[in-house]
Amino acid sequence: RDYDTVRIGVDIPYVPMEYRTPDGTLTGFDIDLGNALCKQAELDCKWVIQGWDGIIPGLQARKFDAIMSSMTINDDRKKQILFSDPYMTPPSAWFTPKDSTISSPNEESLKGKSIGVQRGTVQDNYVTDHYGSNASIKRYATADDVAIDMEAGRLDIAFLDYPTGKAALVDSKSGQFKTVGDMLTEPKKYFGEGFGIAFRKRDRELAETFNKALAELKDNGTYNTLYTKYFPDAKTE
Amino acid sequence: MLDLHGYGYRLLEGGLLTLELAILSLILAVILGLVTASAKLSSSIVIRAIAKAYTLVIRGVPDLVLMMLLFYGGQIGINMATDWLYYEFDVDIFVNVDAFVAGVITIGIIFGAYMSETFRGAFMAVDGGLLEAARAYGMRPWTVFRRIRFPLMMRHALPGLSNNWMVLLKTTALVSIIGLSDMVKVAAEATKATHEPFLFMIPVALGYLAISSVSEWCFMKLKARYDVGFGAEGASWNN
Amino acid sequence: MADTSIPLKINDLYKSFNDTPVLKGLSLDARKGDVITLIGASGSGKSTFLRCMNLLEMPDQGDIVVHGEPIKFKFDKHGRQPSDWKQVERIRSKLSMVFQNFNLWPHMTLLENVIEAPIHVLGQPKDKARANGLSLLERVGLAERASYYPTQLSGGQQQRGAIARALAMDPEVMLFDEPTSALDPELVGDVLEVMRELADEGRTMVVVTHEMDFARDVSNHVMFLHQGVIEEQGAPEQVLSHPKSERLKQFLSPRY
Amino acid sequence: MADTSIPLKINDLYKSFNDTPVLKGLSLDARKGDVITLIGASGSGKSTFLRCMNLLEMPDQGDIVVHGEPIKFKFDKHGRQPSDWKQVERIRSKLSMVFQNFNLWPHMTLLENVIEAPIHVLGQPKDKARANGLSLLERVGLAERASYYPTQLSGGQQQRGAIARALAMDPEVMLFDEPTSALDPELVGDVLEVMRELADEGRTMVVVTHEMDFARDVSNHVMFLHQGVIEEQGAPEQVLSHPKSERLKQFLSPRY
Amino acid sequence: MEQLSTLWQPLLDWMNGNDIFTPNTFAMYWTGLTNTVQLVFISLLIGLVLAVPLAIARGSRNQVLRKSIWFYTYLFRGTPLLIQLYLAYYGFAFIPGIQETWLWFFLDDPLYPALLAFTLNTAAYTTEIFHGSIQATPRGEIEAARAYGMSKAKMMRRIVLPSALRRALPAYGNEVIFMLHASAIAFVVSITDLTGAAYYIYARFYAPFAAFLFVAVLYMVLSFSIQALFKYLEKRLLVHLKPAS
Ligand SMILES: Nc1ncnc2c1ncn2[C@@H]1O[C@H](COP(=O)(O)OP(=O)(O)OP(=O)(O)O)[C@@H](O)[C@H]1O
Ligand SMILES: Nc1ncnc2c1ncn2[C@@H]1O[C@H](COP(=O)(O)OP(=O)(O)OP(=O)(O)O)[C@@H](O)[C@H]1O
Ligand SMILES: [Mg+2]
Ligand SMILES: [Mg+2]
Repeated sequence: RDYDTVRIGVDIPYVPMEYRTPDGTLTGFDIDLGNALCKQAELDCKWVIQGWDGIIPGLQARKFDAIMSSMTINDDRKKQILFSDPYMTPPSAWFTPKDSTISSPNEESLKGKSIGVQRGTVQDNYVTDHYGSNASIKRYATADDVAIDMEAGRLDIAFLDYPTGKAALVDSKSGQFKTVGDMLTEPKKYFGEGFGIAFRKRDRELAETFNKALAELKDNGTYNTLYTKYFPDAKTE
Repeated sequence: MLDLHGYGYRLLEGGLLTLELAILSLILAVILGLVTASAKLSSSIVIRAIAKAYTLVIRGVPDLVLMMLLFYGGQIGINMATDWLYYEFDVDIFVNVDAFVAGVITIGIIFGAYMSETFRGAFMAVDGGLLEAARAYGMRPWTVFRRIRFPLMMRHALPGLSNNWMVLLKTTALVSIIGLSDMVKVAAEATKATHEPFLFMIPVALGYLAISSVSEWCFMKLKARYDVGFGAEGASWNN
Repeated sequence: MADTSIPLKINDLYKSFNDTPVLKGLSLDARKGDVITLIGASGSGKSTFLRCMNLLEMPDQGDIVVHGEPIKFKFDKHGRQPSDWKQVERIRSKLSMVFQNFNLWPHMTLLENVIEAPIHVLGQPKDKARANGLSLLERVGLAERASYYPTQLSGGQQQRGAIARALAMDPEVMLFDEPTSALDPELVGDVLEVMRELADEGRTMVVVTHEMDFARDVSNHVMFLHQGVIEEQGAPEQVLSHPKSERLKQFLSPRY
Repeated sequence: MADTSIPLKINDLYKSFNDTPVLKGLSLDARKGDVITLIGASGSGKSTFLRCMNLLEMPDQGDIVVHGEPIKFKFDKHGRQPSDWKQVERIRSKLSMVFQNFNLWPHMTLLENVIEAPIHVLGQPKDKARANGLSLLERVGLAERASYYPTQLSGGQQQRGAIARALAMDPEVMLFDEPTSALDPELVGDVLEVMRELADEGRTMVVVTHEMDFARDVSNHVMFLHQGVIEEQGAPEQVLSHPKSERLKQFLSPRY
Repeated sequence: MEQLSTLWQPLLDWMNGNDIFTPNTFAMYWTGLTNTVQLVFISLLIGLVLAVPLAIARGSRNQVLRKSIWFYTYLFRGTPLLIQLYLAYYGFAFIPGIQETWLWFFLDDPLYPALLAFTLNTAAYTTEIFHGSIQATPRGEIEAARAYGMSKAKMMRRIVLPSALRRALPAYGNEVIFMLHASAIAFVVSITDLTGAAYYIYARFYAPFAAFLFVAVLYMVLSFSIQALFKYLEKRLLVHLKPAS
């Protein structure tokens, strides 16, 4: 089939990557970048809102043709679907209450602490494998739940991807939380190669079209403009 | 007035979707429940077995899984059919399973199973002599059902029906996984955008309570309607 | 060909429940104006016989002929079945039954009960059915109770209502199954009175009853059933006052 | 002081429902071994009178004295109320009632029904209650049905079971409200037979009934109620065979 | 032993060859299963015990009592369990000073707030079910009890409740299964229940249906057991509602 209209699945909200403004307009980094990519490739694109649990089945059931929803590229997923080149690599970061005594998270300092993560994320996998044996890991549905529970005093530290964590903890509860330690993008085994656009395996051609457009946007500066619009203070790339 | 950060309108829209979903699923569930309950009381072993299997399995499988199976499984099934058409006859069509329709069907099928148990009990509580009288006057089966059996059964079914409806109403929130923005989904979005977790629970709770209140009132009316002729039996144990 | 002037004719009817024979070759001729009473001990098969007449029970064998029209049967895997349910429905509407427990539909007023089948079975227009229903209720002395619900009526009133309901079908034959045995003794009289009037005006009736006075005074033919067989039958004076069989003698001796 | 040898004495009892007087000054003396029958048309107040005796209905006025112990009343915002519910419960346990619809507890077997009140009201030990219960079931001819549930029994069996249940309380007085009127005619005999035996052995009984034969043969006192008033009373032969009041004459005339 | 291991080897090979069913993930499923069963079972049990007196009081002559219990059931049946759960877990934590009291010991662990929400929710539904069947107790049964001198309390305990609770059995069976399904939201307050386990494994080893289907099978086993149990109970306890033949 040819793609007169490319339907792109996205799970909202995931601030600031993809969400709706109160009047219902879709916005966010993924959305803006996706629209720019489509324009560059001269494709007609349409966003399809889809819950995260059903997003890969939805792709395979052809309810849409691509996923652009902050999806981390990793080997397990690669078995099922085809990824574009990474379009962004968000770092993961540690968050604590302002008055926390943990200054650099490691085996030692996290011993016996409770660590909050979003269930099933790369951060979850990383923390589970590294600290699972001597800290208690609590898994939440959203970053906001992590934030409330830290405010409630049930969590000592949280490990989230930086843009999300910053939006939920640092920016919204101004002054109550801070980031500590290093931001992580390695090892690749956990943090993967960054976020990619996902396609059905047989749609190699479409993936190539997007890869080409992405390279062009990076070259002509459009990508950077967008990136600094959303992440003014995160100079990680 | 609550300051809903501008989400008030979309919440209202979500509430409307919840209501539409709930009412349509209820209608489907009631029809399925009636058919299945009748099947369970049928004299054919095969029909009975099918009805029982439906109830057993649907009540067994988690709602979420059923929703995904029907929505994606259904889509994949249809795709296979259209693919076959494409390869064999070069006819290219794509049938998109609509999320709203899938939601109504799934919730209807789930609650049809619960309804069928409620109705079965109620059917059994109807005095057989009254049906026999109808038959003895030459009424055909459908007339017996419509004029005698159904109205008499409803009286016994109403309490169970009201409980099932309350649960069904909340179950509509499930449709967010197939991409629909019901009241709960909008509230979740708003929460994440504004980072105000408790604020949006208030309109959601009030929305559900409002629907519940209206339906309690409807059930009261229905009860009065189907109690006609039976006299109100009071709380005799503590007089 | 069958005689079309005979409202109801039963020929050599058999019926078993779970291989236990309950009716063993019963025949009956109800001519126009006949009032036939069926008497017999509990379990002798009276109700079953009556219920076979309008196929509330399916007879295993035997013919049922209503106004010269025999009910058609076929055999399938469930045993003997009517081959034409439309016919059964039509014939049922000609044989109105009055039950022991009245079985008035509790969710309808008395008048609604009476006009229900005429409208939904016979297809009478509503107005006509109402007018007719009201006059029937008048006849059984319940005109001013037309809008009452069954639970608001005494047993005797309910049974008279049930009779009005049966009459509304303008039936060829009326079948009564112990119409007074669920009534308080005070109420029995009213109902029997109505039945006597029906008999007097020439209605064909088949009545299962324990009221020997009624059998004696009103009916013109008494059948005594014993274990599914007609042990004795004939004119009431003869059967009731000069019983021949031992069993009937014993049955007629005072119980308490 | 009241005479403690009289099991039940009612004095000038009044009762209204919603300001409609139903009982208008009724009195009754039940001496040891008395069998009193209450007769009267439907709605004359027989059931209400009986139900007032053990306070299932609250009389508006009048005394109830059980074995010399008068039931104590007080007035509060709900009207006249017993002042001592413990006393009421004690007295109720001495006046066992048998209902028209039997009212056996459906979730208990027959034996459990019989031993329930002796154990939980009188505080009898279980063993004793069981042994006693079984022998009572034997008496009413239901020994082998002890472990059946009420729905598995015929009406006559249920009523005999209900009588056994009443007997198990070893009551001062047994109250019967039309114990046979919900029974098919064949089953009436058994129950009346049991009641006759109870009368023969000297039980004190108050019986609401429509069975005139029973009133005549078994009871030693008949009271005829009419519109809440005792219109006539006395020995059965006198009341039933030589009625004085017009109303009683009319009531006793053959109904059909 | 030798033989045994040859028997097991294919299974072990298979388990090592895939991601979804490994000893580790099984440990996760097991945790989920025990958490779900615990939550559902305990809350149903406490809910049941609470519902009986509540149902009785719901029909009381005391206006205030009756109305306040009605309001409780209205509130808890009228709002989603999710919100109740959320408030129990996150809401209570924000009561000033609560973290210094002994209550915090219970609130700190997500299991107790979840139990609280689940219990209050099922108690509300169950109260309504029982209330309905108590109200429907045939008058005759009550009059007989009264006529034999039973006190109100005794009558309630010996006659009304045993009869009403039995009749409520089918409706209560529905409620138990509703509760099992509803418990699948426990994971939002960081409990690893069965659904939580499935989410975790699904997200980690991304496989569209395997994890969910496996958990669905576990739910089905639980639900079938419950349905079988209720069929059995109905057979045993409701014999008296059916005539002998
Ligand atoms: N549906 C049934 N299944 C099995 N046996 C039945 C059924 N209906 C009736 N019988 C049996 O058939 C026999 C005749 O019953 P029937 O009701 O006709 O007697 P009857 O003469 O009307 O008695 P009664 O005077 O008590 O009403 C009885 O032995 C009864 O047990
Ligand atoms: N709970 C009640 N509320 C109002 N009126 C009542 C009530 N119970 C009885 N009555 C009225 O009281 C009168 C006497 O009724 P009761 O039942 O005592 O009559 P009865 O002599 O037992 O009649 P039956 O022979 O029909 O049983 C009747 O008019 C009846 O309608
Ligand atoms: Mg019969
Ligand atoms: Mg009475």
